[in-house]
Order: sequence, then structure tokens, then C-alpha cells
Amino acid sequence: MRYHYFPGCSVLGTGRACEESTQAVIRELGVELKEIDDWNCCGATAYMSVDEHNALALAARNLALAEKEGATQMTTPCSGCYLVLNKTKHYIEEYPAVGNRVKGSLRKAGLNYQGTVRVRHMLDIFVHDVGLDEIKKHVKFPLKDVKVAAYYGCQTVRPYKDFDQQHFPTKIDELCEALGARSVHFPLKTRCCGGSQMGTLPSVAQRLVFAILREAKRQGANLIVSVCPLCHFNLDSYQPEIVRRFGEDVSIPCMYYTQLMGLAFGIDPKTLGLQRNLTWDRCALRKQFAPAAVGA
Amino acid sequence: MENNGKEVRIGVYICHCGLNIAGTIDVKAVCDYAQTLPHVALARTYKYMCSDPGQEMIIADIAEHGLNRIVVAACSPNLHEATFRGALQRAGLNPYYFQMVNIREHGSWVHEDRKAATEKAKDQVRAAVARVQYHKPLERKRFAVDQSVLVVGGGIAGITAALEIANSGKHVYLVEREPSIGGHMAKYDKTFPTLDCAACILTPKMSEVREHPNITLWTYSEVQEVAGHVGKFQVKVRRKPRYIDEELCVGCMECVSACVYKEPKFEDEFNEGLGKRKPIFMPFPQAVPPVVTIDPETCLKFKTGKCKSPCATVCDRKAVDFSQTERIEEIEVGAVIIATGFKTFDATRLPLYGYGIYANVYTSLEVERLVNSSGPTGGEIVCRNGRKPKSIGIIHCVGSRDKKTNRWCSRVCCMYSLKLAHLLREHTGADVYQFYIDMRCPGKGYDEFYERLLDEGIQMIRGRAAEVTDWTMTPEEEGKLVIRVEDTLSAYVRRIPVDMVVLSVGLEPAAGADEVRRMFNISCSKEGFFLEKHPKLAPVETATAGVFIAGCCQGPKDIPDTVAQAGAAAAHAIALLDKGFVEIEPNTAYINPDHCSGCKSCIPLCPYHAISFDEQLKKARIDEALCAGCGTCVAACPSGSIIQNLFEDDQIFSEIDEVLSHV
Amino acid sequence: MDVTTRHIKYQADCDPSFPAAIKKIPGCEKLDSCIQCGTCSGVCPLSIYMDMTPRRVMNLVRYGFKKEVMASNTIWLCSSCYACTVECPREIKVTDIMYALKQMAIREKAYPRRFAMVVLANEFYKMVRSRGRVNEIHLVTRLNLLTNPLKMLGMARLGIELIRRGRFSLRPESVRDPQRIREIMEYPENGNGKEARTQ
Amino acid sequence: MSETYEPKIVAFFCNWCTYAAADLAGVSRMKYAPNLRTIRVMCSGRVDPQFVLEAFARGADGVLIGGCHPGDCHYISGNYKCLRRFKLLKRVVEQMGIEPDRLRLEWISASEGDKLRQVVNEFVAKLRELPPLNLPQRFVEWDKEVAELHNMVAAAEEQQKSEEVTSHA
Repeated sequence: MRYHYFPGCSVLGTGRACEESTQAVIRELGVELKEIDDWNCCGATAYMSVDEHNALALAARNLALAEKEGATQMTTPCSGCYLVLNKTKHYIEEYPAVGNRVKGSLRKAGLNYQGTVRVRHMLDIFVHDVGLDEIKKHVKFPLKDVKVAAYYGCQTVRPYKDFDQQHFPTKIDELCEALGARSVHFPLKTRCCGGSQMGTLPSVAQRLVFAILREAKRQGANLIVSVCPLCHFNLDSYQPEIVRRFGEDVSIPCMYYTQLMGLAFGIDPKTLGLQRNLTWDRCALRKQFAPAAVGA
Repeated sequence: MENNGKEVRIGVYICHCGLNIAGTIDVKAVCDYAQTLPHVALARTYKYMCSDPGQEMIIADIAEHGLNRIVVAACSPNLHEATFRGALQRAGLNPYYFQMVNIREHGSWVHEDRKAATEKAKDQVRAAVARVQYHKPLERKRFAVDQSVLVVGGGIAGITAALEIANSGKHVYLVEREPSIGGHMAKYDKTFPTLDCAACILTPKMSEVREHPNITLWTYSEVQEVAGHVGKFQVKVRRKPRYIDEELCVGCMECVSACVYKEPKFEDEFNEGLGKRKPIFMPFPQAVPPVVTIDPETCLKFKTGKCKSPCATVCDRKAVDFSQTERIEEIEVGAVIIATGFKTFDATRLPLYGYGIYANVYTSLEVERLVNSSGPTGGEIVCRNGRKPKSIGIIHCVGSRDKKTNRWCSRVCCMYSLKLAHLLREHTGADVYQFYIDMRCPGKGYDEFYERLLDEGIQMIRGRAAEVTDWTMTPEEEGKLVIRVEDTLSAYVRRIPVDMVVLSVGLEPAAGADEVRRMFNISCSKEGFFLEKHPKLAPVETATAGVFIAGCCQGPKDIPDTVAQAGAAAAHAIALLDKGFVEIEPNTAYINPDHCSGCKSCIPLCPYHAISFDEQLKKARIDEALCAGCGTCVAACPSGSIIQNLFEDDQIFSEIDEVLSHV
Repeated sequence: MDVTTRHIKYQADCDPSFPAAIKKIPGCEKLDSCIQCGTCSGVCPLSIYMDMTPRRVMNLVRYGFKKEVMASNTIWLCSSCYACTVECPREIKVTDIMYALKQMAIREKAYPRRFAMVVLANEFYKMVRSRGRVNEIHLVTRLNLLTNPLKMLGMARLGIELIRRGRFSLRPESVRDPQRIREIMEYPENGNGKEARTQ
Repeated sequence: MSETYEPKIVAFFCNWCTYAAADLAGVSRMKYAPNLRTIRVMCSGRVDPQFVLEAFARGADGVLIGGCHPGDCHYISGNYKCLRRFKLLKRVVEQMGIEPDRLRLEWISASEGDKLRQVVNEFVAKLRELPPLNLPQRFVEWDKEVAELHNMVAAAEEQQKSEEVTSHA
């Protein structure tokens, strides 16, 4: 299995652990990722607010680059990038006028967009292409005591339902169960974490995160597993501030699903970038998977 | 052009229709032009051609001028073709020596340019003059009508229709899929807006069906095959084995008590799975016929063969018969009424409302059983968690008015939701909230009922509920289901905690509707409800003569409308039977055996199975009685050997050539 | 309390060119089929902070109340979670309409000054234009400098944590030849982009 | 192309849906271009490909077929059969050098008077963008060319024959 890989800007900075854990797990599963040469920012949500055409054209540049490299399937770990790239592809196909403009501006930069590359979410690749049975085979340390609140965020399943249900998606839950963990009923699975509003309207975004953390705990989870670097950042990084602000201890460890997979596969926490998570320090799994404990 | 050796003499009549036509079209110019066309013996204009003097003029001209073809340029043939054909007939001319030109609906009313509209009318008249020369004398065919009717479906629609017809002295076969008749209505507690008890008004009708000498009732049966045509349908009905001799069983229920399963164990279909039944059961106490049924899927005798069958032993009438097998009944009927009803929307398709995820989310049909005193809880409103609800939210439009599920309005949900609100409040005293998009209460006494509910303190929140979840924000929400909604009239987003959620599920075509549709050769609209012949003027007829529809199989409707429609369908069937014969338009197709190569390409094309293959002659043959006259086979015949009366190739080619021969 | 403010709307207050312009944008065509059921507001996690619910915005756009829509904070609170788009029973792409409104507001400079969301969008735009990639830290720093420099102090603790954990990349990422990105953005047929660039 | 070019359209409407829609357009007094010459058939399934070819051959600039929406056919499935033929026919006319835009199939139900109006007006506008098809005139020209060729061949043969005669003599 070989895919062209679009990392996205986040994984170069705050979301570094997302990339590290993804790469580690992918290697373990024998999947090959080929990074798209000279990729550019997908535009995220901010760009679309300024100029739709340019946002689409910029995102499409990545699709065209991938096609130039002969890609038929490209994948990205970031839900935001996945949505923007996918939406771009849909728009070019659904609105010929948009498509012509986008193709025109790409031609100007010497690129030719054909529409042959498929955009896939990394999670989709894990659960559908690799498959849960294969994943189970790699599990060395079943995560018996882990009760997971699977957090999908918005853009993983919205607006496109390419690989999971939209209201109560189940793929992360199934994946966690394959790792030996238990997934709890979690009604806020796909509720927005505030996204980039954390930077612009922190008071509002923190309230959204507060609700998510609180409900995860209330439903009996001891770990939130998320997909997207931005969701992870919002859920993981602001907990002390949120606890202070709302006067309720809603702190709960958060990690990427790829980190959880890595732990179950017996990959060293450091390789998975777990030390980069702010909530890792107080996570019960930390002791269990300390190098000494695992090595023994 | 010859006409039985006589010269063709065409009379052309251009109608002014007051100013409706003459206001835009230069009628005189068209008339003068018609006069110049070949074989036109006479052309006239008249103020109102369809009036008696107009028709009399044609009749007089036929006699006086020896006309043998008539062209009338006036309104749509859908309006007055029959009128003028009648005039020809009265004048002693074959009525099919006639062609009508539509210069009003397709001319003066849709064009503003007088010159262009006049030129168009000339083209049309020229084409008709050319076409009518190819017309042939035709006759309408007559068939005798069998004096019995098949009613498919034993809900309130089928019951009503069956009784109406039976009371008129005709024989009725009533076929019902379930073990008992009664349909959805038998499950309801009360009916809106009068709140009379559904069972009290329905069960007498059901008994009447059972006792009626003119009704043959076949429950637990399905129509398997239909052949024939209006007046003479041959129908095969499959009667599933219920392992009980219906003639012998008196419904004493001794066998049910004797069953090796001491407690009911299996999901009870009639109670929407809220109750349990045994493998041997009667769906509900007032079931008609009042006999039990054995379900082989759950009965030990069938599953393991090891049961001692106390049910059989205990029955002193020896009605239990494990050896029963499926039987096929073959009948002939003159007309068919389809009343196959509906099914409710599957609420699991909208996971945002939590049906199947949260125990205390119910569908409206489940709640009907819950409030019913003969229901699984004896009419006590207890949630699945064993608690009596103190607050209840009723969500409207679940699977209705939603492009992602069902686009249409299901029409009855607003009213039944109000009814359930009333009943639930009456039974529990709970706070009841209605979440609606638009309150649709058009009907006799309906809006008054809405007002009554307002007075009862039911809270009406205008907004489509966005989600039902168990996540909480406040202590009051703990342990409850929370409905998040925008109260659009107050413009606030609200969170309303309730103990019980009722989903007012919409109506959909019944399971198997498509099969029924194909079997009876009727059409359906794109949502799958059966299509009436005309939405206004022929609401119970279908495109297939002799097949009528009634009730929710045609579209969502409430009980009064269903009963009215069933009555109308019965009247149509009775009229058809009383007339004793059917006449059909002669636009059927036939095969010219001299040209037919026997390629069989026409045979699969016919949706009516009217074409068969004569193995001896190696030619196709069309059964005129089955042919509906669409002409699809004609267009497909590679050797051009199929001819459609009234739409012959020569006739259409002459039209094409003439509308284009304008210079 | 000033009771002389008139709350009636005269037909002259409506701007019919406003809905017409919005409906031309791909994804916004179905606006007219809105039945005002409020599903969008009900599912929106941010509607509770908006001065007008999304449903109301849809109606105000439809009937041309441009001033009112442009003055509301609704469009800037939308975080593009697409819940409204997915749930709308009329398949209206509400999120895309929000985007169209944002673009229009930015183009016409009809938004609250120093409104963080707009600044973020514009700074994002500039950064992509010059480098082709985004460095979050640079972006957030510029955002805070331009809107609320004092907030930087409150962020310091988180910043230090991120540096400690190696998540604070100061290296300005870039594509190999940013000129290529600009070429795409300066495609001649692209009208609205130019205006935005001159901000 | 002259400014007054009025495309000629032959329309085949099924009796139950599209013909009724045209009646409705009339009753509703909707105005549309007068270029249409409608021929009523019971079902769009009756539209023989030959009808369409004949219409073009006789000088139609466009042919419009109107039937019931899929699933709504009065005769259950005639419109599907029409659709199948239509797809084939599109390719055939294209092969013959007729722009495929000149042939159009529309599902117009009895309640869609306004759709009929729109379709007709759009179709007329579309055909105005194209030059007149005028196949009869082209046939005449082709015939002329063929006749000339024929004459040339005949003359050549004649000459050859006379040469042979003279040589024998």
C-alpha cells in the first residue's frame, strides 16, 4: 500500500506529534507514505473567508502536484486539510465555472489539474485499507483499562461522509476496541471544539472545549482520543485554564488515535511524540508504558 | 386519395372561441388558407364550434356537401375531441374520420405575435388536413365485465371499499397480508380530532366484513399474480399456512394458554415490539377472523420437532393442523381496488434524534400502543426505564419535509401529534412540548383541536428539533434526554430536558408497494405512492382501467379522507360492474403478419404483456384486449410491421412533412 | 432609552442586489428554499453566542437586509463545523453562505475594526501569499499584536510549555518558489482576490 | 445568418404529461416562442427514430421530445424506452453532421406548464445560436453535385464509346 502524503502546516509546529505518531504507526503496518513535493498550505478555514477562488486554487495546487507525481490516492492526517482538499475537488467537479477558473490559474503556474487523485483521510486508510483485523495482529499490549471517548471533531465526517456515519460515527470507536480499549457512549463526538476560534475568541472556544471534556468524563471515559491536530491542540492545551475559568475539574488526558495505536503496538512513547502532549504528564498510561515497564 | 372508391372531401372548421382565438389569430386568414389546400371541399369559421349550432353546422355540411373527413381547429383535443367525434357519428360518419387542431392552448393563448400565431395555425391546419386523409374507420371494442371485485389490503380503506361493494350486491374478495384485518387503524387508541376510540368505530366494521355473505375474506394471504384486463382480471392469491383450520377455530385461546412457552417470549409485531407474544397467538383480542396463528419461525414444533404440542391436544375442535401448506386460490374479477396502505418512517435513519440509541425515545406508533388500554402496558404510560414521564417532547416532521429522507409532508403527523399530546397529558399530567416546523391543521374541526391543545397548556415550540442527546449542561438535565432546538418565534436556542421523546414519524409507501405496482401495472409517483389517473379529477382511478386505489397507498391521508376515497373507489368499481361492459379507445396496435419477421424484439418491450409469439406461424401477435395503446412496440419494430390505430406511421409522417412544408 | 429609533422596515431598506449576489456564489443557490425551521441554529454549537441565529441570517439575506447582516457577529462566530450544512432539510449549504458573507464583508470592509477573526483571515492570507505555508506561531503572534497585545502576556505560560515540548517552531516554512503561489493568486480572471490583497 | 431567422421546431409530446403541460401553459396564458409545431403521440415511447430523422430531413432546425418524468410514465416504462432510443439517436445525428444540441428530450409533467415555457424558449434561443440547418436545401445542393458528377461520368463514357466506335470503324 502506497499513498501520497500531504502533512499540512500544523504538523510542522504544534501538531508535530500527529506526524510523528502517524509515521511510526504507518511504518509498523508496512504502509508507504510519499510526501508530496513542495506542497503548500491548504488554506484551512481562514482563507476561504477572504477569497474563495484563491482558496480553492491554492488547495487544488496540491492536488495537481500529487497528480504530477502520478498519485491516485493522497492522504492527510489533518481533518482540516482533508476537508479543504476534498471540498476543492468536489467544487471543481460540481461547478464547471469554478473548475475552469481554478484550472486556468493552475495552468498559469505550469500545472495541470485532471481530477484523477482521490483525497482520503488517514483514519479511512487505517480502518478500511489496512483493516481492523490487520491492526489487531500488531497489538502487543491490549489497552484493557482504557475507556475512550472517541472525538471525531467536525470536519472528519462533515460535510462529506466518505467513510463513516455523520451523527454517531463509529470508526475510531471500532479502532480503539481493536486495540483492546473500551469506547464509551459519547454524544459530543462530532461537536465542534471551536477550531481557530481558540485564537480569536478564546472565551467562546474554551466554553465549547469545556463541554466536551466535561461530558467525556461524565460518560466515564478516562481518555479522549482525537484525530485532527487542531482539535487535539484545543482539547489538550487549555485544560488548566479551562479548569480555572469554569471552576470544575474537567481535566482528562487527550491523545491522537495514532498515539494510542502506537502504544498498543509497543512503540516507544517518545517516538510517538507523547511527551509533547500537555496532558501526557498526568495520563495513567504514562506509567504503564514507561520504557522500563514495557521493556521488562 | 381514395376513400372506399369515393373522393376525399374534407371540411375544415376554424373556431373563434369568442375572442380567445380570434383575438390573437387571424381566423379568416387561416380559413381562406385552408380553402386552398388539396381535398378541402369547404372551410368555415364560427364563433363557438363546440356549441350546439356549431356541431349542427358540421352535421348539416356533411349531408349537404358530402364531406367525409372533418378537421376542427379550436381548443385542446383533451377538451372537445369527444364532442366533435359525437357530431360525426350523429351525421352518420365514422367518428375517427376526424382530426382536431389545437390553436387555443397551443396557439392564441401562448403567443402574442399575431402574424406568427396565424402562420403557426396555418401549418397546424395543413398538417391535420394531410393527416386526416389517412384516417380509417375504427370501432370502439366492448368486453363483458365479471361481477366481482378484488380488494387488496384490509385496513380501513379496504374494509370500507369491500363493505360498500358487498352491500351493493356484488361479490368481494378481500385479501390481507397480516393474520387479521384492521390495518394501522386497529393499533390506534383514539382518533383526532373527535377523540373517539379507534377500536369502537373500527371493530364493528371488521365484524361486518367477517359476517357479510358477499365477502370472501382471505387473511394471511397475498396476491401473487395478475393477468387479464379491465372486466376480466385473472388473479392468483397465495394463502400462507397459519397451521390452524380457520373454519374450526373459534378463538377460545385455550391453545395459547397451553403452549409450552408459559410466558410470552417473542417480539409482538402488533404492539410494535413493546410487548411479547407466544409462537401461537392472536394479534389482538378483536382480530378478524378471530382465529389464532402459529408462527413457524418461533414455534418449537417447527424448529426442533420435539414439542409435545399441547396446543393441538387441548383443542377440542382439532383446529391445529401442523400439516397445512401454502395454497393458491385462482379467481376472476371485473375490477380491483388497491388499498395497501403505508408504513411509517424508520426513525433509525435519523440518528440525531437518538431512536435506537436512547431507550426513552419512541416512535409515535409505539406511543399509540402505549396509551392504548389493550396495549402492552394496559394503557399505563411507563418509559422503558420504568419511570412515569414528567415531561415529554414530541418532535414533528421526522422523516418528512426533509430532502435527505422524505421530501413530502406526511399530512397526518401534526394532528396525530396533537392527539398524542392530549392523551399523554391526560394520562400522566406531564409537561408536553411540541416541536414543529409549521402546524398543519386544515380539516373539519382540526384547527379547533389545535386551539384546545393550546388551552390545555401544551407548549408549542416552533422549530425543528436539532438533536436529542443525554449530555448535560445543568443539574436539571441530569438523567434526562435533552432536546436542543431553536425556538424560532422567540429567536432563542433552547435546551429542553424531557423524560420521554416521541418521534412523529412520517408516512412512506408500504413495503412491497413496488411489487404491487408492477403486478397491477399501475404507476407510482417518484416517492413511491401509487399514481392516480388525474390529481384533481380522477383521484381513485389509475392508468390501468379497472384498477382503483384508495387510502394511503396513494399518498398520506387521514382516516376521514381515506374512508371517502375508499367509498369513491367502491363507487367506481360498482359503476363499472353495473354497466356490464367496457369500451376501449381503438388506438391499439396490431401486427401485419405479412411483414413480421418473427424477430421477437417487440415482446419484451410491452409493459402489458400484450404481445405473444405464435410458435406455429413464427409471428408476433398482439392481444388487443391487453394493449393499452402506447405505441412503444410500433416505434421499435425493425420491419415496420406493427401498426397503431389512430397513430399510424403514415399519419404521423404526413403531419411531420406538412408542418415543415411552409414556405 | 431612545424610543425614537424606528424598528419598522420599509421596503426601501431592503437591498435586492444583496441576495442576488449571494445566490450567484457556488453553494449558495438554494437559499430561497429555506423554510425557517431553525435546524441550522439548533445544531450550531456557536449559535448561543451569536446576536442573530443562523436561521435569522438566512432570512435577512434572502430578503435583502444587508446592513443588518453585515453588522451582526454571526458570520464571524461561524467556525465552519458544517453541522448546519449537513442537517439542513432543504440541503442549503449554510456554511458556504457564511463564507460568502465573510468574503463580502471583508471586500467591503464592513466588519468591526480589529475583529480578531477578520485579522486572522487577512494575516493568514498574507502569510500564504508570501510563503505558501503557514507557521502557526507567527500567525498567532501577529494576530495578537494586531488585536490585543495584552493577551500575549496571558498566553506566555502556554507558549513556554509549547517551546519546552518542541511544538514551537520558529522556522518560517515555505514552498520552494513562493512566486509560483503568487502567480496562481494573480490569475487575471480573479476579481475579488485583488481587493482583498490591498487590505 | 439573417436577423429574422426563426428556427423551426418539431415537437413530439406524449398525451399524458407534456401535451397536458402545454395545455396548462395555455390555460395559464404563459407566453413562449411560436416556433414549435407539436405532434401529439400517446407516449414518448411511440417516437420512432425515423420521425426525428424525417423532421430534420424535411427542414426542422430542432426536434423536441417531451415525456413523463421517470417513474411517472402513463404506460409504466415508455419514457425509459424513449430515453434509450434518444441516447442512440443523439449519436446517430451527430454522425450525420447535425449538432446534437438540435435534438432535445425533456421530462415535463402535466403540472409543469412553466417548465414547458422555459424549455421552449431556451431551445429556441439555443437554436438561434446555430446556423439554420436547412437539410432540404443541402440535399438539393448535394443532389446537384451528384448530378454533375453523374453527367461528367456519363460524358466521359460517351466519349470513350464514340472513340471506340471510331477506332473500330
